[in-house]
Amino acid sequence: MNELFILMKSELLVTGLLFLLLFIKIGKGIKNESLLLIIQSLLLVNFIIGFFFNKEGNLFDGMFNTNGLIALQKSILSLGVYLISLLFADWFKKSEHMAEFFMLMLSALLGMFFMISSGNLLIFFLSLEMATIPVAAMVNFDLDKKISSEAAMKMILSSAFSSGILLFGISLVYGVTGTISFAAMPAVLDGSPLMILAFVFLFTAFAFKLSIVPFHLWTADVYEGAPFATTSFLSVISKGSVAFIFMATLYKVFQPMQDVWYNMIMLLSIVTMITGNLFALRQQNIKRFLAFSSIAQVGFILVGMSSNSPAGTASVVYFILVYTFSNLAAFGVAAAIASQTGKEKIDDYKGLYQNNRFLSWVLALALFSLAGIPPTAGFFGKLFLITAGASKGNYMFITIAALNMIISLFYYLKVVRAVFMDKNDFPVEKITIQFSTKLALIICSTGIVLAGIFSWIYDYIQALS
Amino acid sequence: MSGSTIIFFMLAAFTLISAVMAVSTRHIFRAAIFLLFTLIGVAGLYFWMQYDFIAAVQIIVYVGGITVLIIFSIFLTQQAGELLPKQKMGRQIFSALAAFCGFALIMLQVYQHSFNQTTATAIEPTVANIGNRMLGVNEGGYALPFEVVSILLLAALIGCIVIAMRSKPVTS
Amino acid sequence: MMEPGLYHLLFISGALFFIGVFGFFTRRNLVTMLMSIELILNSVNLNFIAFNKYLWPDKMDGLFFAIFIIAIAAAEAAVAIAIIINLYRSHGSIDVESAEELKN
Amino acid sequence: MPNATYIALIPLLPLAAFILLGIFGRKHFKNSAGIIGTFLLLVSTALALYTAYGYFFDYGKVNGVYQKLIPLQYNWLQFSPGLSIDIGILLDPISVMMLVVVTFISLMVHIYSLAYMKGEERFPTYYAFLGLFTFSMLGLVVSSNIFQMYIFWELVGVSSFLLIGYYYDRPSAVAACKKAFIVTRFADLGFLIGILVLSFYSGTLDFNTLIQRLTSPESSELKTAVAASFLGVSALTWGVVLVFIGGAGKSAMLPLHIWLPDAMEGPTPVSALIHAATMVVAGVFLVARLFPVFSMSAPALEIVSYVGISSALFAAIIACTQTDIKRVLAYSTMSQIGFMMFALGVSGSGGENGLGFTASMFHLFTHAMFKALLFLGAGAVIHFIHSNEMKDMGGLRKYMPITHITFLIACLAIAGVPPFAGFFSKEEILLAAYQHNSFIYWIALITSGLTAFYMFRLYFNIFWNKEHEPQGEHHHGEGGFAMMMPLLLLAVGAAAAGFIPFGHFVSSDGAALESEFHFQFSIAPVALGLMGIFTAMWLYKTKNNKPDKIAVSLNGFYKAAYHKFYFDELYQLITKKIIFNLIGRPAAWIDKNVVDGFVNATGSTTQTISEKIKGFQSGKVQQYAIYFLAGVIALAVLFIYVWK
Repeated sequence: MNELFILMKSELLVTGLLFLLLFIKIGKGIKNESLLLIIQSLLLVNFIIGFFFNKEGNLFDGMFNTNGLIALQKSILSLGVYLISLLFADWFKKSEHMAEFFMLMLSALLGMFFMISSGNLLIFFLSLEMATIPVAAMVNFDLDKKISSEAAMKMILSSAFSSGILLFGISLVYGVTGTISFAAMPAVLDGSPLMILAFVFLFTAFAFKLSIVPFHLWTADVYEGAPFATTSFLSVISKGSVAFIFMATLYKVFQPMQDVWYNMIMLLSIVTMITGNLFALRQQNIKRFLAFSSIAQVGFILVGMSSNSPAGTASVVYFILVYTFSNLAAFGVAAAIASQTGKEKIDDYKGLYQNNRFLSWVLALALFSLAGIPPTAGFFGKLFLITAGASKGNYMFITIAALNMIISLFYYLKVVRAVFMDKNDFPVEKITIQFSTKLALIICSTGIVLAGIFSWIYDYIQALS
Repeated sequence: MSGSTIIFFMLAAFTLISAVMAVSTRHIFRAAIFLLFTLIGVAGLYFWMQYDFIAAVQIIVYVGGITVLIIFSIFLTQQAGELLPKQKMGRQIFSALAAFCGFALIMLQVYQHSFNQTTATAIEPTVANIGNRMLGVNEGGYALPFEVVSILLLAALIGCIVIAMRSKPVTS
Repeated sequence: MMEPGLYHLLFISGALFFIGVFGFFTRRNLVTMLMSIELILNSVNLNFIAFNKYLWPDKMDGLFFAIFIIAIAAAEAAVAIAIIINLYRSHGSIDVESAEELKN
Repeated sequence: MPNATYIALIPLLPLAAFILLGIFGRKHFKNSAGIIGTFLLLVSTALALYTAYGYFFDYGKVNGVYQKLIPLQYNWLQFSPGLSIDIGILLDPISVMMLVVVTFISLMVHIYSLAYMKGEERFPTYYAFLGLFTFSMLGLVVSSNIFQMYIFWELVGVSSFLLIGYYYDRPSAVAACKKAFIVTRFADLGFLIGILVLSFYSGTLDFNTLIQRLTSPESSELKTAVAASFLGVSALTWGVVLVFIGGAGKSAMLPLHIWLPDAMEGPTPVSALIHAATMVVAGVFLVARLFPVFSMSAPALEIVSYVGISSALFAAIIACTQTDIKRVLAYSTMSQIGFMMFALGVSGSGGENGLGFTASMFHLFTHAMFKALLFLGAGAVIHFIHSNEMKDMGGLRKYMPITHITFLIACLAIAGVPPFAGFFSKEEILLAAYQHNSFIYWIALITSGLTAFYMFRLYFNIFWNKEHEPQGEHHHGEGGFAMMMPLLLLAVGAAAAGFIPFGHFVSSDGAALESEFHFQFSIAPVALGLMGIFTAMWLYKTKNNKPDKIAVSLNGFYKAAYHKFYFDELYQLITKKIIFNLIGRPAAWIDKNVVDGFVNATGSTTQTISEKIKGFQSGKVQQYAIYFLAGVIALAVLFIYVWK
């Protein structure tokens, strides 16, 4: 029994937090400000505990697995959630249902934890739903905005459709192999056409959650309509967690079918990068812009994932860590501007530098990192992905990926240019930033700079993978 | 042809025809009722396979829960007697084509596949067996998913309450 | 005609699945779209039970999967209906084409 | 052994300047930023000279051969047991020479800018960027690991981007820095893939190991790299050619040179730094660094030499026609870098064969001196006249005597008149070309005659020609001591650097190379050079209409050259043609005259395509689901039936 508490410590802790919040909410009488402070400190504790008492093992007849790498992945997600709680303080304090928002976010996080640890298709499916359904509700949290409910509708319907396809795939896998356990599966995968069909069905559920083209169409609409806190949760935490389990599934469970999935990933990675870039070029709304840029980033993650090696695992985990910092910083700046001025258009960002030096620099740093310009960590992240992908010797693929990296420069630089160089008669006025937001932006910027320079971070990830 | 076979084909026909009606009728109430019939038909198929427990769950949760929920939401959002809007013809044809292609592909693969089969002794799907496994933590136990689902339902509940409980009027 | 068995059930579930998919593509009312989703989930359940009965009766994985799918379907339907009702209140309609503001 | 701390301080001091001035400059060092930056660089220069002295005269030479020393190595990222990215310092003759060149030129620029940039609003930022630029270049030259070099290579790109775009309120400066950045990044992509290919076959990223594994005839790595082929060319050749593309981009070789002339938008001292010692020579340095590997692949060397010679000739012809003095100098840089490149291309490795290598490095060294001098001199002239155009100048010899004399020395040096520095290095290059490939030799000879002509055209137009008419405004003279001192120091260098027995220090295999003088051999280049000078004198010394007449009689050719051989236009034409066929809407494109055609056209193509495909994102959730299902079916069919 003791082992259960150690192996499932993150899950139990998050569940505990969830119920604590529930009781606080029922008890009432706490102001948003103090409640937010409590939540932030609890999330920090949650993040820190992720680094202690890590042990390898499994529970419930292999339904639940954990090891050092999985614990690290959970820590990255916890860090992201902690940063979100800091970044959007302004919006949280105004929100009527802050406690509920965090409850939903924590249950989604719990779902992601179970998903990363899952050792069986059933628990995987349940936790995937658990990481989706509360998020759909979170999308609807700008209750007095029409686009918010439209986005929530699109999200819940698309994801329900996608789970339908996923379930059909799982049922076929079950029919062909007779097992739903990840551990038993590689031995019984036969690579028959029906199995490939089932695999494609299964694959598209991951593709849907990761916004791989052509399963990405919901992404931009939902990102635009959702509140910033939800958007950043979706684009960072949700994507990260699915990328982790996707990689684990491909490498461990579908290892015997690697020829099939390598080609599939290569094809979709190319399509995804190109489409993401093309759409990002023409966006005016900052959220849509970041949505498409994150689609292009996912194309890159697939490059590293295609390598099917420990180096691939390490590069993907490292990239997601860097991506967490960069994307959250970008969303944080955009949210700070939007919450005080209501401006979400890139044209409105012209001349931002005149009145908001700090925000401009953080945004520039984040965008440079997303564009993969050295010496930011984003450069190293992309570099490791490419190096890992190149180990397969498919240089055509790598060249296309690298070319896309350059195309992406166009639109990232476009925003940076708007911020620093373009003239604007009515630039965004001086924005007062909440202390906690500032703290989170500083953490993100530091992360962007230091994660590239401190080689031990990558070494640590590599040692685990 | 044995009686069991006849029952099977009747159930199958009943289910599929109701399903087709449920997605094609332009009266929303009729659609809901046909959905109900489909669900009952599926429950009938479970009975036919002698999976009584799942058939019962199907009837209780689906027929008693989800369909009622759907009918309630129809009450809340629809003026009675109004016909559902028609979809564009192009979309209808294209959708039918896509669905048919998918169906053909799957059936082709399924019929070409020779499924493996277990040789071990079967476990009877009795309520006792199901109950023991549902809360078991050892091999073949499903305690963990059970707990996960319970938290998921809690989260769904919270989400529903917040969204449905809106106080301020919509601004834009 | 032979004794009904696995392949017949798979045919029914496949047909049910794509009837649901067709409904999801063509129905403009959000509630009816949700009904189509329920059809899809039911077809999957049928698959699981059929596989469990005819191929792998030694364990009850398929059966339990079906039970949990029903639970998930309920949760999903509840949240979806909450969202639809909220959409109805803000848009005054539950036609899917009334909510197409987010695009491009 | 050398002391690693001193050597590490050479790049780190400019970095310190960058950090100090970048963070605190605007508040605390508003006026003293220049002094601080210059002082730190002075220390760094002293250390570089000390290191060079130690290396060349004390510990560097063992049994008559200069060793490759690694005084510092820090294991930074370990990919796998054999493959790691290290941060280290590699000392060999070329890196030590580059240390001296970079610090010295940068110091001159620092001192010069004290006066030149005085009163600029972002003065501390300017010095911070200069520090970063110097740091990146120094880090590049001492890199012990090909990957470390790549990182610094990118940093050089970023810092040049910052410096070229220093006047960020000028739209042309913004366009220029964007162009420079994006064009060089396209080239860097080649470098990166080249690194991946080379490291894949050699299994290492460390320069010494990589060179050793890919050059010793019995190594298995070399055999696999030569045996593996792609499109009929061996992997080794692919690797080095891709690396060369990176070098060609930074060094502005044909056809990746389009960024260089526009890069003049930066402050003039920055141009001096970019052209003389840092960015553009990085490409030459890269080829020189990997030269042993290049010399294993004959086709690669051939590419290097032909790209080099064609850039040299092409740029020299264009330079004859430009009227903006900074542009003339920019094209002359491109031409001279072309000389260095083809000198490497015609060289062999080891012993007497390595003459081209030595000559190339020698030319890099002397060129740094006189090119920095030319740019700083031009800066003084521009400072005085407030214009870049030749037509606004003339008769300045009386008003700016020091600038005049130093500029003349630099012109004589670049024209290859004995006994100035350029004569010696150019002669070695020509000799190497003569021994190897007579076709290249003849072209190079013609180019060196052209060089003399366009340089003296510049010289006479600035300092002679018509009389200068002071326009009433008060003249601040030539600029103070801070501006003249670098000119004088560099003039000494440009005059005397040729007498250094360069072959004793730098050669392809570390052993001393005796350079011989062939009196008869130098007759032809010197005569051609003098001929160029006298032609320029005849045409431009006094105001007359001879040039116009010639221009008229050579109308077509002159015009073509004036428009840079329609190169930008060609780029546009090609891209437009492609877009044509793709989209089929020709009319809208034809009259749109975009200056930086290639970059913009690519941008607008993607823009157009992205406009076309927006229909996918229709906002209709059912349509999304249809695409979803279509994707599922397509993937399934593809992988079940087609792509097994």
